[in-house]
Amino acid sequence: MEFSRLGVRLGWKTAALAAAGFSLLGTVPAGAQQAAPAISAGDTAWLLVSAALVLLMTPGLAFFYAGMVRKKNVLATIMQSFILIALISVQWVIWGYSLAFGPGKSFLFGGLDWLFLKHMPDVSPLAPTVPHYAYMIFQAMFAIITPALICGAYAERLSFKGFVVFSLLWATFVYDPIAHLVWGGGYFGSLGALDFAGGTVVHMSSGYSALALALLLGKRKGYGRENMPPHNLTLVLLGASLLWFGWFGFNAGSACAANALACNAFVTTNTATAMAALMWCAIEMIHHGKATTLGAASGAVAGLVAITPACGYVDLVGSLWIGAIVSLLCYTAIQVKIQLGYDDSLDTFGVHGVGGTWGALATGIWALKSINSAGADGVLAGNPGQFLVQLKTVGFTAVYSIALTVVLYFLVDKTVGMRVGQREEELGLDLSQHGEEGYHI
Amino acid sequence: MEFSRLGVRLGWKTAALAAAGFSLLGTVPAGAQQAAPAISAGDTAWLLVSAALVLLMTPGLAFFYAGMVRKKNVLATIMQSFILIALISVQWVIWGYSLAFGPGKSFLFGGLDWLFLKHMPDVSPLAPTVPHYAYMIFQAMFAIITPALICGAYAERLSFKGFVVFSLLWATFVYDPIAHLVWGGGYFGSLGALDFAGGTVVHMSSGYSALALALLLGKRKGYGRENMPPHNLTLVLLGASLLWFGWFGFNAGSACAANALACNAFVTTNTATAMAALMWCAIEMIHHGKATTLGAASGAVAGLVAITPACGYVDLVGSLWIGAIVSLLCYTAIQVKIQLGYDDSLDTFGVHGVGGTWGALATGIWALKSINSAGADGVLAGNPGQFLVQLKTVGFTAVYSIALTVVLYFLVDKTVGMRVGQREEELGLDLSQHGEEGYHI
Amino acid sequence: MEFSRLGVRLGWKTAALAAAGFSLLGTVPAGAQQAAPAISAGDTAWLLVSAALVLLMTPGLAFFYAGMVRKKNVLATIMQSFILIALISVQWVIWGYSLAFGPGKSFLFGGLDWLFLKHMPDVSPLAPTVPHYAYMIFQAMFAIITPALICGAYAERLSFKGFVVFSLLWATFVYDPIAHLVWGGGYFGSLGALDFAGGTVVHMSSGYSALALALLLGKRKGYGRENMPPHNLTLVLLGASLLWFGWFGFNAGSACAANALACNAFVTTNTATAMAALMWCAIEMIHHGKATTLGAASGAVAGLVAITPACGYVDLVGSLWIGAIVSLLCYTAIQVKIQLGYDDSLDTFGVHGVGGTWGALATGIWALKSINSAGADGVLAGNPGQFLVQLKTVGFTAVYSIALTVVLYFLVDKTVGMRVGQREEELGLDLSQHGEEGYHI
Amino acid sequence: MMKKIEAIIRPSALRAVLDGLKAVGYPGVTVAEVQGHGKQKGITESYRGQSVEGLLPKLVVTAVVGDKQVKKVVNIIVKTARTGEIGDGKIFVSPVSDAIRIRTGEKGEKAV
Amino acid sequence: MMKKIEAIIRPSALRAVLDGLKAVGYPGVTVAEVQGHGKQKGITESYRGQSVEGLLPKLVVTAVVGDKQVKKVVNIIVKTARTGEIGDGKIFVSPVSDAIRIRTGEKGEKAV
Amino acid sequence: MMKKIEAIIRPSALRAVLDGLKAVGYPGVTVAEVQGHGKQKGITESYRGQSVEGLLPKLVVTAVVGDKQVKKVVNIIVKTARTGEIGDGKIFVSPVSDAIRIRTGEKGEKAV
Ligand SMILES: Nc1ncnc2c1ncn2[C@@H]1O[C@H](COP(=O)(O)OP(=O)(O)O)[C@@H](O)[C@H]1O
Ligand SMILES: Nc1ncnc2c1ncn2[C@@H]1O[C@H](COP(=O)(O)OP(=O)(O)O)[C@@H](O)[C@H]1O
Ligand SMILES: Nc1ncnc2c1ncn2[C@@H]1O[C@H](COP(=O)(O)OP(=O)(O)O)[C@@H](O)[C@H]1O
Repeated sequence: MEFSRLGVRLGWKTAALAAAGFSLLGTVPAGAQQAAPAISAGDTAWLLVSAALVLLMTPGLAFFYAGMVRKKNVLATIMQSFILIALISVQWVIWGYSLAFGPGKSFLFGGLDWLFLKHMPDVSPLAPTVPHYAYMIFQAMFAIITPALICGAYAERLSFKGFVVFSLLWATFVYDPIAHLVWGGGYFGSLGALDFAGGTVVHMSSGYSALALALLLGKRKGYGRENMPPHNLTLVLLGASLLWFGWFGFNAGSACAANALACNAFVTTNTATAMAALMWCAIEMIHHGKATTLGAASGAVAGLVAITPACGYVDLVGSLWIGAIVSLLCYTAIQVKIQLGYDDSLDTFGVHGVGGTWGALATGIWALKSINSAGADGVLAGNPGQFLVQLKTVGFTAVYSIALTVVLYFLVDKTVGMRVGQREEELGLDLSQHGEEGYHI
Repeated sequence: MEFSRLGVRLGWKTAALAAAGFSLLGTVPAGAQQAAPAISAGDTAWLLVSAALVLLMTPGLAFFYAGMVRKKNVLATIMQSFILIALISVQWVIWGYSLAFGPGKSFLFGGLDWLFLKHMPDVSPLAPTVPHYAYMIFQAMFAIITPALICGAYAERLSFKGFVVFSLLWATFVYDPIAHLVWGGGYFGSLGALDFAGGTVVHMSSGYSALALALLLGKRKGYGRENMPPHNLTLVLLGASLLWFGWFGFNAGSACAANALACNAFVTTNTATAMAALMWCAIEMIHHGKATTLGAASGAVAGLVAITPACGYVDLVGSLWIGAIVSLLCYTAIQVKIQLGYDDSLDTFGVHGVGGTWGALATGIWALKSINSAGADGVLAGNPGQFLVQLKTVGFTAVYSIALTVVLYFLVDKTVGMRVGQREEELGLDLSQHGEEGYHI
Repeated sequence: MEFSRLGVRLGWKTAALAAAGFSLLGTVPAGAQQAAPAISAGDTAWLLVSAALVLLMTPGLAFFYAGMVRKKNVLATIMQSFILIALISVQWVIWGYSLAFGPGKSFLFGGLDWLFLKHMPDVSPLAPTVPHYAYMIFQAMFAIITPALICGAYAERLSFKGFVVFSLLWATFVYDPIAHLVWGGGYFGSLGALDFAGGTVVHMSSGYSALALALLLGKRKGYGRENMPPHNLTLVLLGASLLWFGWFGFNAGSACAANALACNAFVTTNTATAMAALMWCAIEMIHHGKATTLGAASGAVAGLVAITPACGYVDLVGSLWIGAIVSLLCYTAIQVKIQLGYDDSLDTFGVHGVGGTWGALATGIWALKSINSAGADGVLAGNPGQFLVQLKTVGFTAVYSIALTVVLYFLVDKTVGMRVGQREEELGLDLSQHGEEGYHI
Repeated sequence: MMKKIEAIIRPSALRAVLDGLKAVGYPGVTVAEVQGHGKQKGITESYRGQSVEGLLPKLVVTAVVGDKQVKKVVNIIVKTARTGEIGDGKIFVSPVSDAIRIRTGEKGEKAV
Repeated sequence: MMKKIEAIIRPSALRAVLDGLKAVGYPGVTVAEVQGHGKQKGITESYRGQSVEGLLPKLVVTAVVGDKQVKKVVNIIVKTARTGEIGDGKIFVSPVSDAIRIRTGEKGEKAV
Repeated sequence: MMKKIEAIIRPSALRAVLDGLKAVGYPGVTVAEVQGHGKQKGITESYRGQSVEGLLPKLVVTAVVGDKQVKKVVNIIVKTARTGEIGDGKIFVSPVSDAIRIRTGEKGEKAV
């Protein structure tokens, strides 16, 4: 258990040294009873399955989002997620993994030593009991879904070309650096920031970028005047179900081993998610008199988001609180959005931005060293300092994501163009961007 | 292999003692070659994956059922399953697991020692090679899907509030006790009742409760006069496919280890399911001249139900028979229902009640100690006594489930109300209960 | 790693001998550090999960295909895949596995010793660290999906009865022999043909049979005159997503162990798939000005097909090339089909035939012994001989599949009949073959 | 001369209406799914707190019949589709100047 | 004056009908999915042994044209939609009193 | 006497048209999903390189009103559905000889 997120606690370089030490000197870090941990088939099986589960989350997200848009944009919405699986899979093995996790001294990037996965050691110190390829491909799936999350903010109005170029740049200049800083041996990791499976790296980075994009792009044509109800809620529920299923790989897989820590992450993930779904429904009951299916699904996703950074550091009770509170925060954020009138179409900021922020801070509140000795205690266990570390990471992630998104937006908008024309938007992206229709007579 | 369902054979207390003995005294039970089994990463990986697979079954069930109802009830039907994931996930970690598997002396319940999962030993004697949390969360998924199965009986006419209250009570007063009695160290477990993955605990309990509810609630408005064909059979087939997929976790996961017993359960599960699907189609061919897609899916689910209690005790040939016969029984039961004219809308009793009963009895016929040394021989291996044990368990489960369901029905009906009003039913539950529609222009 | 596809390299009999040697004589093959490898829980967990993943591919294929047909044939198309899961699951345990992998001396078949899985050793030399049942059921899933792939060629016009009889014969007389020849200890395996997860056995056999059937059956009524756009592309994308997800079990599972080779297969699979999806979109952009969602999905499937035989033998760079080129070949093949005017309705030949051939040959180009010591070097590593071996296997598979398909076609056509009547085709197979409709008001 | 009878009914009334028509010898009907709004207000739906006014699902059953049969057909529909609650729907009758059976080319009343 | 031509056709005939109409200069059409029942009986479906009488899927192609064009348009539809088998469908012609082009507000025959 | 007003509009105009009608007291409407083709050509779609000419999704809003209200209703629809771009759609007005409220059996103009 102690090895799983070692890098997070000790910084990548220390961890690398320690790992090297295993084989060269035979020294053992505190808490380890054995020399260099051998490759474990059980851990490898778990990490490969987890990688497959996380891969499935992106189509899950595609359906979750696609069900919410109007019929004329169903394919374009699916396509945004689907093509990102392809695009980032290639980006990651060519340069992304090297930038995020490769060795190097720069602040933002790991370096270019591992381009095309060359020169990689057989095992990563961040996952010492599995082949390096397993850890690399597991991380690839995180790199894929993160830009896909943003799709919710610009749904129904982004040009396909603009989307592709923007996403590639965003993955390289926003995701890879933040992953490096928190997980890959960078500053926030060394600082002791706790982010078990991506509250800041995944959900805040995408959530705050989504907010910036929603504001920069402006509202959808007809927003506020037309009805824009979800065109197919069975698709939304299918997506939410695949997300819940896949998220076990995301969170419990982040233990990088099939051990007690993974089990803890699995249980806290499920509990917070359940609690958040119940809370969202309860809030709706009070607010509107009726609990909705979309609300249950939204609450579940909010719960999954919030527990993501915390799942390997908090206990059951922590997960109940984190789940209960996140729905209150996200639901409120969405109502505020409706008041303010900006168009974060499918609430990427409202759910991932707000939920990710809450999760990252909540980790600083409920974390327990007794759950994860490689972690730290949080406020409730008498360590308020951890909350400050979390706050720093949260602040940096928000500011960096927004700033870079603004830059990239203008860059892409001036070159290939970001938003489609009025007629294309009216026609729908399926026809205008892809020359297809979702459903035929 | 011998450890996996140890508790079932020896009773929980004996197993606990034995397990304690492993570490304290170093004694070994017959058949075990080693001292206290260590946590195995391979087994843990398998159980966590199985838990995730079983989780996915509940959305699978949601789609299976939702495709069968009329369009105006599609969301409400999905919601019933989906919200149960949330509701029972929370119920289980707070009190359900403790009631079902906790230590205690009462007949129906394990006790309250493990409320909020406190005071649990690190490892359960029922799954000695994985962390206790893994076994607990695996069992949680069973507790979730069981009340969800009942949804088929009251589809298209139950009030959401009534449903939530009823389900929570049912989980606590029907599921938890039966799980305790059969698996958690209770009477039928000690008696030697064989139920590998839930023929009585899951399928009979839900199936007989479904029958009671169908009779108590009465027919859907228009039943018999209106056509009520499945509104979307692709959804039904999606659901059936996810069920088949997830059921490998349900059944083979119940070995609680990635061992030869799990492989046996996997193979018998697949074989019985396949055989049942073929048989259902064959019966339809004879009866109507055409095999249907809904029939193939229904047969597959019937096969999955029937093999559930047996999969870890019978061999390949047993599974072929169990699968072949279950379709005959369930198909007949459904035709009888049509004759009798009561409205078990989506045939929860016809499939889970009848199939579960058959599976439980068939286990007493085809069980082989050579497949599972912790099990017993059945009638065909010369041990008719086992059939009597099965019969007792079957009888108790049916009577207890029906009796408690009747009580809970009246309790909830008099307080929050069970059935929606005529207008709400006509309007559809999606609009009347949730203020949503599944599909929009 | 060295054991995983041992049989492929050494021929089944040698492998069996070697495996026997482990326990009898204690001898060790080069590269193995230990005596008879014990059953590994980690490897077993991985193979069981992989089997479940591959099972899910067949429903995935069902939705992929069903979304592409017209509404009136949606169920029949799903049914073809779904009922094959049932049919071949039973065929495989009764005689299929024995024919393909059983011991025996005939050229085409393994023999009948393992009918009903009797007399099987506890462990297969082809997967020495897992129970034999795990390997058997993993292979069953391959036997299921292969005939299901052919459905794309005869979609919307085959009679259900003809389909069932043809498929059963095809599985027995085409699939089982080819599996035997390449994997089960037969001629091409001994020759050193490399087919990690089924480029020839699965994709070429089905692809070339599909071509033959498309020509023998003739065009769909109205083909060329009517529009026949995909009736529901969300279903197609759901199918493609499940295929991508499940294919990790197909390819990485074929390592039969959770080891570094499995990780390599996982990564090359994902990379080639991603590359192929991108390439297909790029080609469409150039050809039509727009990338389509169907194109991205088709490219992904083409990539999955092409990397299948290669994934455990080539490195990352090889996978990038294999993926990039396959889309070019398949896209061209489909355009040629449109020109020639025959009706391979959903392009089984265009994708699986062409892509499978390319993958098998590409394996002979990019294979590296450094990736898999049980494999061989390919052309680029200075071993052009391997290409010839691949060519022989490819040639045999194509010719054998076509020849047997022609024979079986006439056999079935003269007896039960293959193609439905004109009126039934006009009415749609859902109503005419199954008496059902996919969607109801 | 002929008339087109378009009955906007509740989905749940379809079977009864069709059976009623068939019983008196008018099997020729065309049914379409529509949504509507009348005295029976649509219901307010809510998606993440954003309200949407929904229409209610209805079916339109269309039958073209000879002038003399109009009354009979309308009566049957009224009888089979009525529940007495708001939302039962409307029947509109409108003139049809010609009818052609595509299969045979027959025209006029014998084509319906 | 204008007429509304509503052709209930087999889904498989759509392309041919549309192409036929376009070839003679009538691109303005509206197509709706419906289900129907005529001489061609619906088929009996069966779900878990429970029988349901199904309707058959059809399309309604609607074109509003000037009175003088009615014959030509009807003939084209008959020609392109006919297979000669039961189920080919019907064409109904009915009077239209006015037509308005929303974009320009133009009225009457020049609006169609 | 009554008229049937059938407005073929863009899906995006639905809310505005319905609100417009309601504001002046015509809540009774029926909406159907259709596809169409007019001055605004359908777009060419491409599936694996095979081209298909697509129709564009439209909605038909049908309201039956008394003769005297026709002008007013048409004007409201024109106003609320117009964007000025090709594809705004058409309104067709046709005679209705009778209307029946199923719930009450009322006939004629008071039934609409
Ligand atoms: N004037 C109208 N024009 C077109 N459709 C109408 C009109 N009035 C009612 N409808 C249709 O009839 C349906 C039922 O109308 P409603 O007024 O609820 O019935 P009731 O006669 O019971 O008051 C509506 O949903 C709508 O589709
Ligand atoms: N009198 C009618 N009123 C409305 N629709 C009709 C009528 N008669 C036929 N139809 C429609 O036309 C379709 C084809 O009719 P059918 O009688 O099968 O054709 P055929 O002219 O070949 O006998 C039916 O499915 C139905 O939708
Ligand atoms: N003559 C017609 N008959 C039936 N429907 C028509 C006719 N002309 C147009 N339509 C319908 O109106 C829609 C809009 O027509 P279009 O010509 O694009 O509008 P406009 O040119 O007035 O902006 C079409 O998609 C079609 O559904």
